[in-house]
Amino acid sequence: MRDVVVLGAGLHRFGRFPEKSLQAMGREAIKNALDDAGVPFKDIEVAYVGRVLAGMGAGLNVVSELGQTGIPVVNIEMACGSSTSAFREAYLMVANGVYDTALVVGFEKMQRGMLQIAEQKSYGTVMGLSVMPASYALQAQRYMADHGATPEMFAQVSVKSHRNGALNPYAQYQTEVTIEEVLASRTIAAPITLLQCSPTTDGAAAVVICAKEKAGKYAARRSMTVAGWATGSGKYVPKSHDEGDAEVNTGEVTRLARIAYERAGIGPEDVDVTQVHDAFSPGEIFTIEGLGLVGEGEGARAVWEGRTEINGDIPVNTDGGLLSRGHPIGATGAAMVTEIFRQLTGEAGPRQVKDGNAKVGLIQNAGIGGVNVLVFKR
Amino acid sequence: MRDVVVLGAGLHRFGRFPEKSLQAMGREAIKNALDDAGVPFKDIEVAYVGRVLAGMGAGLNVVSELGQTGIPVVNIEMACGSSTSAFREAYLMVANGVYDTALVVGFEKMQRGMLQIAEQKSYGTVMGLSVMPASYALQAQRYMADHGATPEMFAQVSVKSHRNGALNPYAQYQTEVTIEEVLASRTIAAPITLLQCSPTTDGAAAVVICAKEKAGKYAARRSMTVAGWATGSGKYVPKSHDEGDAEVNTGEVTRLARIAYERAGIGPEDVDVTQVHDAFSPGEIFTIEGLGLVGEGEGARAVWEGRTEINGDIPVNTDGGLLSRGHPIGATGAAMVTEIFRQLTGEAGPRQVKDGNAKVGLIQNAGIGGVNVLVFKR
Amino acid sequence: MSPTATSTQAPGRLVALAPGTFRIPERLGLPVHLLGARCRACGETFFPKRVFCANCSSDSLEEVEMPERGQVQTYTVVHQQLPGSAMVPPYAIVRIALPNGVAVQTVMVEGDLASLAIGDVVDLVAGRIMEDDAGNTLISYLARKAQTEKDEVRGA
Amino acid sequence: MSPTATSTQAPGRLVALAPGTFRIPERLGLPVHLLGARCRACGETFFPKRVFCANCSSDSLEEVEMPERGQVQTYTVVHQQLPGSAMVPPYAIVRIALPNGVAVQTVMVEGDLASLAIGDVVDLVAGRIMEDDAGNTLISYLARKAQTEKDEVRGA
Ligand SMILES: [Zn+2]
Ligand SMILES: [Zn+2]
Repeated sequence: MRDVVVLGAGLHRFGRFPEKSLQAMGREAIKNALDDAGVPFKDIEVAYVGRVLAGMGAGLNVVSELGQTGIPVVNIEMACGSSTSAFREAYLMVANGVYDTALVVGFEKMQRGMLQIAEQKSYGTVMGLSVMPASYALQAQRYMADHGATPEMFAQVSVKSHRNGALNPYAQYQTEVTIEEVLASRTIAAPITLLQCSPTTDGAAAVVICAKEKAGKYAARRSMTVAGWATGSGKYVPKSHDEGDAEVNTGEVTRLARIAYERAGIGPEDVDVTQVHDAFSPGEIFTIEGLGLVGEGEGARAVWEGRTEINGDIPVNTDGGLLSRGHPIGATGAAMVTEIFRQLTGEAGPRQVKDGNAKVGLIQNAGIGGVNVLVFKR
Repeated sequence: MRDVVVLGAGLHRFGRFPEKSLQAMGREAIKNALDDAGVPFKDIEVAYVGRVLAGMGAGLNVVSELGQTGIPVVNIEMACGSSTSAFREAYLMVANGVYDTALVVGFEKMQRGMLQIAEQKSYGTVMGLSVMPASYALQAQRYMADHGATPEMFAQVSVKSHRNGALNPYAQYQTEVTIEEVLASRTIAAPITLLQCSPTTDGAAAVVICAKEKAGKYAARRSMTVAGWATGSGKYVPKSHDEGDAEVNTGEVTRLARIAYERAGIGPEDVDVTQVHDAFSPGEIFTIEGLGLVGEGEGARAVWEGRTEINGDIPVNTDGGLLSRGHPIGATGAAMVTEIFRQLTGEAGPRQVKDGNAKVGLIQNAGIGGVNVLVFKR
Repeated sequence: MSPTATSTQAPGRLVALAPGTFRIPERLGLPVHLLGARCRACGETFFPKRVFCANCSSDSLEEVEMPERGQVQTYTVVHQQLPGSAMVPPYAIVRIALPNGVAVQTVMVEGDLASLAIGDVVDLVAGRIMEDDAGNTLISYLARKAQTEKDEVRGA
Repeated sequence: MSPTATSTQAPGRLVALAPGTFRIPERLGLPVHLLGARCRACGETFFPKRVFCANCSSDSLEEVEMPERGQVQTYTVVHQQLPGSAMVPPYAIVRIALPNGVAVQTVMVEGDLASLAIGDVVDLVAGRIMEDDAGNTLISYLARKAQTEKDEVRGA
C-alpha cells in the first residue's frame, strides 16, 4: 500500500442553519478544503460522502455543486460514524492505487430534538428503552459504582469541552459553562444532564487526500500521513459477558485500537492529541480507557485532573468535540479529521497542543453499526 | 490487483412481503449465498451492504443475524444502483488485498406506489416535473421521432421481460403478458404505460466474493471472475448538449462501458448475456445502445426482432429484469450479479442462454448519483 | 389540466415558486427571461444559476438572462397525478432548447396537448401555479406555443 | 411513573407487546420465563431468540426458558419523555444479569426509584404497558424487586 496524505480540510460552521441548504453548506466546506489543500476540483477523482438523513443521491447533489466532472460519488452510512467510514474507504482506495486524489465529505442537517435511535412503535420506543443517552447512563452508573467516580467527573467532560469550543470559531457552542451549570441542567438519564448531551447540529466538513507520491505537484504547505486504521462491529463474547452497545463499547474500542496501533507501529503512549466520540459525556471517559490512553477505571479521574485539557498530557476533543463543536451525524467524523489536521500541522491557534510539536493524532468515531479508529502522523 | 471470483449468490424471493422483516428477508438471502458458495459465515471478513430506505445501521442489523463476528459492515447508497456500488467497493477491497473474502448484500422494503424521486413541496413536485418515468418518456418521445421507433417496440420490452420472469421462481411477476395488455394498461407518461414501469418490491440478494488465490479451500463447484468495472456520475458536456439525467443517460453508459470493456480486455461483441437497468421499458433500449451491443438507434428494433430474448443473440434481463423480477432498489444490483452468476455457471435452468456456453456477462445498473458497469467472465 | 397563463383570478401578490429563477413580471401571461449564470472563465451558460461552473469549476459567474423563446426538443404527456403536485393530469412536460444552448424543462400552459410536437416554437411565460398560505399567487415559467399570426406575448 | 404489575384494570385479553418473548401468564404480576434460544452446537444462550447463533453461526438452536430472577447489573433513572413511549418519566431502566449469563434490559415496575441499587435481586414479572386498538392489554416483562420476607410473586 502507498502512503496517503491529508492535504487539506475545511468546515462549514457547525450550528443551526434552518435557512441554508445542504448544497450551500457542503459547497462551502468542500471549497474550504480544496483551497486549504491547493487542489483544484478537476483533480478530484472520487468523492466518498458520509451522510445519514439526507435523501437519495445527496452526495452527488452536494459534490456536483463544485463542478460536473463525472467522478463517482459514493455515499456511505454508519450513523454517527459515517464520515470516518467514508474517510477510511477513500483512504484504502488511494493507498491501493485505485485513485490518486480523493475528496471526503460529511454533512448533515439534523432534526430538532433528541436523536431518535429507534422507530416509533418499535418495542424499544414503546417501552421507553431507546432513550439515546440511556446506554451511556447505564454504563456510567456501573462505572461510578466500580471505580468511585462521581457525577461531577462526568460533568467535567462537558466543562472542558465547552472551554475548547469557545476557542473554535466553527463550533456550535462557543461559550464556557461552569460545572454548577452542567450539574444543574435538566437530568435526561441519570447521571447524564442536558449539558452532557451533544446538541442537534447542522454542519459540513471536507478533507482532501492524495497518494503521497503524487502530492508533490500541489506544493502543499504541509500534510499529515494516514498511519493506521481499524474498523469493526460488536463481536460476540461467549457466555454473554455483554460489554454494552457499540456506541460506547470500550471492548470494541480496545480491540480495534490495538489493530490501528499495530498498523501505525505505535502505542497509546505515542499519541499527542485525540478526538473521541463524546455524544454524551461518558463517551470521553470510557473511550480514553478503551484506547489505552489511561488505565481501566482511570478515565474519570484523568478528566477531573485536567489531563485531557488542551494543555494536559493527553489532550482530547480540542475543538469542543461532539458536545460543543456539535454533532451533525454525517459530518462529525470528517470534522474530527479536520481538527487532527490542524493540530498536527501546528495550525490550531489558541487550541494548539504541545506547542505545535504534536506528531501523532488519534480518532475514535462510533455509530450504529461499528467503531472506526484512525491514526495520523505528521 | 488480484483476481477476484464470485463463489456464490442467493436471493430472497422478490415480491411483496408486508409481514416479513428486513432481517428475515436478508437472512435468507445471505444464507442462500453462503450455502451456494460453500463459505461459512465466520470466514466473511467484511460486508458491503446496498440499501436505501432502511434506517440507520440497517446493514449490521441484517448481517449480524448470521452471527456477531465483529466484522465491518459498510452501508452504501446510490439509490437504485446501491448494491452494484456495494459490490464494486467490496471487489476493489478484495482485489487489493484489504480482505480475502467479502459478502455483498442488497435489500429493500419499498413503500407502495410510484417511487418518489423528489421531496414533497420541492419545485419539481409542485410543478409535476418529478414524475419518475417522465425523464425516460421524454427521451423515448425524442427517440421515436429520431429513429422511427413505435410505442409497440417499447411495450415489447415488457412482454419479453414478463416472459423471462415467468421462468424465474424468485421473480415478483411470474406471468406472461401480451403486447395488447401492455399497451392497454393505463398511460403514466406517454409512451410509457403502467406495465412498462417496474413495480414496488420487497426483496434481498447476497453475493460471496473471494480472492481467486484464496478460493481453492472452499472447493467451489464453480465461480466467475470479476473482469472489469467502471463507475461515474453525469459529466458536463460543454455548450449544454444535455444528454438527459443519469438514470437513462446513454452518454454516461457509453463512456463508462468503454472503461469497463478496456479493463476486461473485451469489446461489446464478446458479451454473451447482459443485465440492464430497465426501471422503465425504454431503459433496455437506450442501454443496449449505450453499451454498444447494438448501434445507435437500433435498440428498439433489436428488441422488436427478439434479439434480446433468452434465445436471441444479445440476451438481456434473462431473469425478468427490474420490470418483472422486481426492483427493491437496494437489492436490484446484487440480484443482477446473481443472475449473471447463474448464467455464466450454466445453472440458469429454463432461462439459460447459449446452451450453457456463455463466457462473458455484463451489468449496467444506474441510480441517482451515477452509473455502474460490471463485466464478469466464466 | 395544465395551468393557465392568462387567468384573471390572481388575487394576491405575484411571487416566484422558485425564488430567483426570473424577475416577477407585472402580470400573468407576460414573457419571462429566466435568470441564469454565465461563467466568465469558460463562457458556458447555465440555468438554473450555479455558484461554481459545472464545466470548469470557476466561481466567477455573472447573471445572464435567457432568451424567452425556444423550440420543443421533446415532450411527454403525463397521465398520473404526482402526490403534492399542483398539476392535474393530463398535462405536458416539455424540454425546450433555447438558442443559447441551454435546455429548460417545464410544463405547457393549458392548450391542445394533441397538437404538441417536437420542433414547436414556444415562449416562456409567467403562469399561476397555486396560492400560498399568505394569499400570494405563486407563479413560475411555463411554455406556451408561439402565436404565428400575432405574437400576443410580445405584443402585450 | 413506571408501569404497575398489579393493576386490576386489565379489561381485555393479555397480549405480548413483543410477541414470542414469553408465554402469556394468567394474570398480571405473575413471573414470566423469557423464551430464549440455546445453540446446540456451542451451548451459548440468547435472549431474544436468534435464528443463527451469534457465537458460532449454527442454525441449530432450541427454545429455552430463562430464569425469572436475576440481579441488577446497572440502572438509570430516565427523566426525559421519549416520544411514542408508554413510559412516563421518571422511570428506571435496569440491566439484569440472569444466572445463565444472559443480560436483559427492561423497566422497573412502579416502586421506590430512590432505593434501587446495583446488586438488587429482581424478578421478571408480567406488567401492563398499554391497550391496543382492539381493546387488548399489551403486556411485557418488567423488573420487580424480589420480596425478602415473602416472595409474593412465587407465593401467588
Ligand atoms: Zn467555466
Ligand atoms: Zn453456537
